[in-house]
Amino acid sequence: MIPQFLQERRYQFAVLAFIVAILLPVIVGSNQYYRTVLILMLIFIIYASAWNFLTFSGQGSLGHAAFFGLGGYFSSLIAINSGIPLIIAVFAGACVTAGIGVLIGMTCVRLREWFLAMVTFGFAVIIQTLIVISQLSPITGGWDGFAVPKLIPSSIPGSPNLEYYGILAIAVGSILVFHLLLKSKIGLALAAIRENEMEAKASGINPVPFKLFAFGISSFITAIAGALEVCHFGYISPEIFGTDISFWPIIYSITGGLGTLAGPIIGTIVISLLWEGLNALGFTYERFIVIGILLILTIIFLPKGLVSLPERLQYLKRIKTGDEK
Amino acid sequence: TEQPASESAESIKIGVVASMSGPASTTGKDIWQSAELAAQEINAQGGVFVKDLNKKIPITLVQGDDESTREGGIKAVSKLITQDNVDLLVGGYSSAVVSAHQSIVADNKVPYIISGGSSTSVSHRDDIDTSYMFFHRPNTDDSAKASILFIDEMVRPEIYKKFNLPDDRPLRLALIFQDSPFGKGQQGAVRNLTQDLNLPIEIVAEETFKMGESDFRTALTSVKAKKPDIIYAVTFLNELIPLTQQARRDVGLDTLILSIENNDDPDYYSGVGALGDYTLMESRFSPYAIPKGSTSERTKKFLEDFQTKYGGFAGMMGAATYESVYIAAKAIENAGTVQKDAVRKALSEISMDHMIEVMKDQVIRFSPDYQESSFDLYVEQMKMDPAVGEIRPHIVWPESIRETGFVIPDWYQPGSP
Amino acid sequence: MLNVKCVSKSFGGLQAVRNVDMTLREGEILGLVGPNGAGKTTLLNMISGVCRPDAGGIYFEEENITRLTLDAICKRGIAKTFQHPRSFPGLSAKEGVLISALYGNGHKPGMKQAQVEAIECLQRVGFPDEKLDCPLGTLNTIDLRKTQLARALASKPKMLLLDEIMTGLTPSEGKEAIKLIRSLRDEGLTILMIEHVMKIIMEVSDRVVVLDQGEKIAEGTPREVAADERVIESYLGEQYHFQEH
Amino acid sequence: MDLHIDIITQVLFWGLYTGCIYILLATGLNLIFGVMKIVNFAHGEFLMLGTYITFFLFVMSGFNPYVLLCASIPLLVVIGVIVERLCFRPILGTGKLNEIFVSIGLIYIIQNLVARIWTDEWKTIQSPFRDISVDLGVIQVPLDYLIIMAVTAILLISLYIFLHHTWTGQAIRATSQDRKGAMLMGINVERMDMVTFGIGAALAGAAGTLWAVSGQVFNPYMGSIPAIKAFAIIILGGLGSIPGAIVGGLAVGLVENGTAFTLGGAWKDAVSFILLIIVLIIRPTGLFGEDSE
Amino acid sequence: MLNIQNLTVSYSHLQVLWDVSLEVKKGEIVTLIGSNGSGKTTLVSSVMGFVPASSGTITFADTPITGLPTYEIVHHHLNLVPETRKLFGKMTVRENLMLGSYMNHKDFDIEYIYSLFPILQERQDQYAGTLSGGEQQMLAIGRCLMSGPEMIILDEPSLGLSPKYVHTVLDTINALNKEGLTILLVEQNVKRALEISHRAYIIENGRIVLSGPADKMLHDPHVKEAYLGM
Ligand SMILES: Nc1ncnc2c1ncn2[C@@H]1O[C@H](COP(=O)(O)OP(=O)(O)OP(=O)(O)O)[C@@H](O)[C@H]1O
Ligand SMILES: Nc1ncnc2c1ncn2[C@@H]1O[C@H](COP(=O)(O)OP(=O)(O)OP(=O)(O)O)[C@@H](O)[C@H]1O
Ligand SMILES: [Mg+2]
Ligand SMILES: [Mg+2]
Repeated sequence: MIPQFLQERRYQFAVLAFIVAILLPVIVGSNQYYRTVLILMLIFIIYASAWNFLTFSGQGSLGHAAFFGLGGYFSSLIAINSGIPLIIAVFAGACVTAGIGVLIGMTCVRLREWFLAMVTFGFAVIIQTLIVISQLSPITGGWDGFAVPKLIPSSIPGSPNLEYYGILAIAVGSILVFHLLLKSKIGLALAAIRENEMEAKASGINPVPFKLFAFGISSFITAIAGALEVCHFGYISPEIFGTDISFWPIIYSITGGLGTLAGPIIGTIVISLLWEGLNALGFTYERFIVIGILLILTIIFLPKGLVSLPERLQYLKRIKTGDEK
Repeated sequence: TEQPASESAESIKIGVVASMSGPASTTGKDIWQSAELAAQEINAQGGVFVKDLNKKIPITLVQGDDESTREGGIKAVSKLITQDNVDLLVGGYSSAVVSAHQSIVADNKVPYIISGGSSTSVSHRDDIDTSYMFFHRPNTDDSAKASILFIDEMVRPEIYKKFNLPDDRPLRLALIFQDSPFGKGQQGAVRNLTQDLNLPIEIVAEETFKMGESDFRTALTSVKAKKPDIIYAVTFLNELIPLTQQARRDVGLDTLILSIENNDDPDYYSGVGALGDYTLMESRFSPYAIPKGSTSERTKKFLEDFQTKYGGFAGMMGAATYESVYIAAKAIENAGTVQKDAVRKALSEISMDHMIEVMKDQVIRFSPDYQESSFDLYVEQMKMDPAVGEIRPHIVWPESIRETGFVIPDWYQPGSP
Repeated sequence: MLNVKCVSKSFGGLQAVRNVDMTLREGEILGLVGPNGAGKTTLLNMISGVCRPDAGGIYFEEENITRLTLDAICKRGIAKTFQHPRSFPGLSAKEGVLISALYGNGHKPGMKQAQVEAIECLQRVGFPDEKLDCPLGTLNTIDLRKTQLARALASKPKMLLLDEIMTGLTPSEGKEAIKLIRSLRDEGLTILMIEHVMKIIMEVSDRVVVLDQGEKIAEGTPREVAADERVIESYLGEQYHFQEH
Repeated sequence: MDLHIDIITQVLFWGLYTGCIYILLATGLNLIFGVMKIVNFAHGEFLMLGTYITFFLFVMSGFNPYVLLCASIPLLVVIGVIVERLCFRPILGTGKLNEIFVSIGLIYIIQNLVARIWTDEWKTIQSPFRDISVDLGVIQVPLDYLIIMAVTAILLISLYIFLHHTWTGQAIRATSQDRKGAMLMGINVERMDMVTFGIGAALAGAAGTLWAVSGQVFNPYMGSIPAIKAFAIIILGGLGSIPGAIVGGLAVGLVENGTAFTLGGAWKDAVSFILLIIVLIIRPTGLFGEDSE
Repeated sequence: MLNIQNLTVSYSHLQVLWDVSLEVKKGEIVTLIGSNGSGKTTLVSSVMGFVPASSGTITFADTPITGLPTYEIVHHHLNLVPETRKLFGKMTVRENLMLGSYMNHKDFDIEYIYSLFPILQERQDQYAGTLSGGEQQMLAIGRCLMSGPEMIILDEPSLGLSPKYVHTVLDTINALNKEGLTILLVEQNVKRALEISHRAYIIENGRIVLSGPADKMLHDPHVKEAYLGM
């Protein structure tokens, strides 16, 4: 018997995607390049989804690298200094980051649009500066950074597969969390705040805790993604706070489709593959030019992102046949 | 520019990790082109003799673009290792990028001759197996040591003599350095060395600036307020040019500026103009100052060949990568096989004549502890060359290879008190 | 039940509300009228917490709610509709009301229960069933007003603040609305409503307060107010005479 | 350390100079925001193009680079207009910060196009007046900086005169205050968008020329940081307010150099944002910003 | 002079106007009456090119103006005093008036405007945003007249005005019409509007439901019940 929810098209896609994701290591085999690309893709799917989640509450961030990087730093510092298992340290680090996320959120709840965008951007710069100041460098390693244990030590047999499945599990887990949150009454409240804050208040919703909650969850999951990345690299350095790290989730989410769960996933996959494809063809600067053009074209012609492409094509087809009638 | 995968037995595949895009791409191109030049030269001789196959086989280079980012680096290296099945890796530049892909190299046990990553935090790592990594570059301590020794052995006596300063007065050194692993590494090294060697040098100013900065006026004003005898500037080329100009012209710092090897580039000589007159530079490879001795012929040829092929000057990173390809060839020849552990062993035992950069004891070999090679570093002083209308470097230190004497310019003012 | 004590509010140089006192007794319908820009909406906004008065105090069931925010006041049982409803353009009508059922006054129903309540409220105000899933952004003003009222009801309020919810209704729709408001009052709700259409005000209100240029110029039963000189002069116009039914 | 008056004056002077570049960028950015209600995050790319145009014309013609303002300004107007038409007009009024996302795309395109065409090596030019210094009593400063400050002042004054005393300027101000109202005056607001964007780009281009003349190096990626700062400045000064841009630009220029002097250059970027956050905590709409809604 | 034929207008999915036809002859005052949200503002916005029409044609002085951008319509000497006034709040009264003559690039009529509304002359150096509601309305009308229109549309000019100002404004409108200006008046102050106008249209839920001479309208039972509250 097929469960009820599987009869819906999008769930069928989700399950199919999940099965493909499980099978991929088998198909890819021991090719470390594909595996690296896949792992980075998963990490950025988590990251982009977390960024995107914040937009569900009507807030946009230009400085999510702050949380990505702090997640990496806190998790690895906790793991190294306390000796607790890495995977627990990852979550512990994410909790600390979420705390900071909420603090940052508190300065942001009153701000809107450009103001919010700039303040979040500023926090990424400030946090990077703080990480490397000499007073903290005995802990953070300053600009040198420090080595981080691997998620799964390479001594364990089958560690690459374990790492992949571990990250896949976290990715699926976080997307499920987002899905459930959005379907719950919290998701409804976030939607209300995004759509019309005044009306939301009139419905008895106090926007502040919800906005902070969104900041907290988003920075929590972002921090996990950051921790996973540095564990994969085996090293962390302040470059993790770079502007490009803040911009990628935005590019992924916008191209895929802002404000949809599938958007960041599809965006990350499509852009990453395109990126690697252009790389394989030997393009360097042109890659950025292509991504830039794609981004602008998406915003202008496909404001709901690639996820809306089938719908849009159908619509265009309808218009065309309608004209012929 | 990926070459078609040929039978692995028919060619030696060397992966070149270089930043072909992103902020470090200028250096990346230098690395790639020099590697190409070396491979062509070797292939023109028929390739590398491999005893296992009992014949000479050519080298194929595969480019791995690290995009100047950590993510790009790890993808490029894993691609080189598993997709292109390279026998050996050369290149690598930014410490942050290298540190992020070191572990994948360690896991796969591929020999990697790294010409960048000058921070000791990269070469002295103990959390991963670095036995396959060989560092063909002076680390931050090495270059800082050369600079400090030069200051102590040459600058100090000359200034003190000329201005009749009391011998017990410590020399006033101002540091101005990039806020990055590179800059901080030098800062730490200078501090430690003056202490460890117990040198009569006082660090009177430590100013930082952001990577890519072009406005040093305030930092220099602050330095000026501390009245130094000499400034040690740890910068990238794009920073050194405005720094020098602003120091001399805008802030009116009548003092000497000593900079560091990675700035030894024709663009410095043309870009800084007359304001670069008398500036000093710690170096190991220069487009214009070729140290006398056993390397000079090959250096000239390398520069000429590079110029003919690519139209322009090879840089320091290029030179090291060029040598790295030769080191790789030599190691494979010594090992008699492309098997990675054998090549690793050969590399760790290698001892070959130095080529275009002057090495310690005139041989290229890797230290047993951290597998780093040792360079003989030197210091140049810039003098205006009326014939070309640009400044030109002249080696002034160490004694063994100096071309001219170190000169204190007329306008020089020692610091006080 | 509600006491408004001497509140004032100005925007920049403009004094929108000036020293207004007003009382609402439990279970009554109070009509608030006045010319455009008289400060009616502003007064309602201050009661509901959209904005704070510059001076004066507002007390609901003996509690000082002057400084409370909109959501906190909603939780205490005052629900309001907006004069220019924009609502949640991207959400469906059902969701819009559901939110209020979930987060409104005190009680915390489960999702299922809240959904049932939301649909009940929408049906009660005569919202067409077939539009339940339409995005609010695509509804016309009248349907939007209905969702506003449904939203207000769904929060289980003790008191309703209605800002021109009946403008634009045809006379027959207006009659339905009057019936609805009366039945709400009969259930024990206290209602404060702004309306321009005199006929409606006269018919449903127990008492009427008249504002002009931010000041209260009259208060009393509809009849008394309609006969007031100042009201006739500034609001109804010389020509207007209240007619008996 | 004893602080001498000349040292302090000099730091202030550098702050003023830095402020000039920021003011030119931020004024343009705010002008565009006023009229179109968008923030062009890719504004730094116009600065960069300004430096490159100056560089190439200088190398080709050997003219005094200050004269090249006459070239960089009109060329940037053209580029600005093209960018406005192709990238920003289609998304005007679609909201949701779309323009920032478009700008991110633009940044990638312009930077890498320039890198593709002219390589991404650092470039620099020399001012013909580089050897001339002026004695200001307390301090000695190269003539170039005085010229740069004068040019900035002249540009700002011209802008003021243009905005207040010409029909087009009045129309631009009208459009920024009420778009529909302006349409009813018979003003072609889309043309005003174009003109404003052109002027904004031109101011950035002029800043580019001044940047190059003052001997600062540049490469295709040099625009990002000044642009971000300019963005921070207009947020700090108040969106749409030109006095805000000027005050904000000076404040950031001075604070930045003051910090570099006291805390060190590593804090230079962070401190502008700390300033921004402090201002926004106190006034969520910036120094000169109006309370919206 | 203004001729609207079968105009249909929608905001994305929401249709607001259905097949609206309306005519204003030269020299007339025509009043458009309708309750809140019935589509009056949408109708005039569509005429002025703010909102695109889905179908239907609009001609002004025998020139089709459907789909033209606003500024071109204004150049045909048709202008609007919008419901929200749309003044330039941070410019002085004088600057606002000057901008009114942006098209002709001369400030020929400024004295004429001051003679119509003397209070504006008193306030000429004050920012428009600081004027009282009534003064703002006068400024909006004055600014509109500065463009030298042959016809103007006034969208609820008495909105937010105290009764005193309502009189002034409506009297001025009447006077302007006597001087030859054609006027389309949107008003909620139905009684006064009908008294000064020649003809009227009634719009309900986006459809014209009734039209005819103004005096007849005043006595129409439906109008009486729905709009005069009798
Ligand atoms: N947020 C605001 N900022 C500035 N002025 C405001 C604001 N809100 C209202 N006003 C002004 O306050 C005055 C009173 O407005 P209010 O909306 O309360 O009037 P009202 O009596 O509800 O009128 P209407 O019958 O037209 O709805 C008006 O002059 C209005 O312009
Ligand atoms: N920009 C818009 N987007 C979507 N719907 C709109 C928009 N503007 C108006 N509407 C809707 O169109 C309908 C007609 O509005 P319009 O403003 O034309 O009415 P009106 O008759 O002028 O009302 P009022 O008397 O309040 O001025 C209303 O249902 C309104 O909600
Ligand atoms: Mg109101
Ligand atoms: Mg209207």
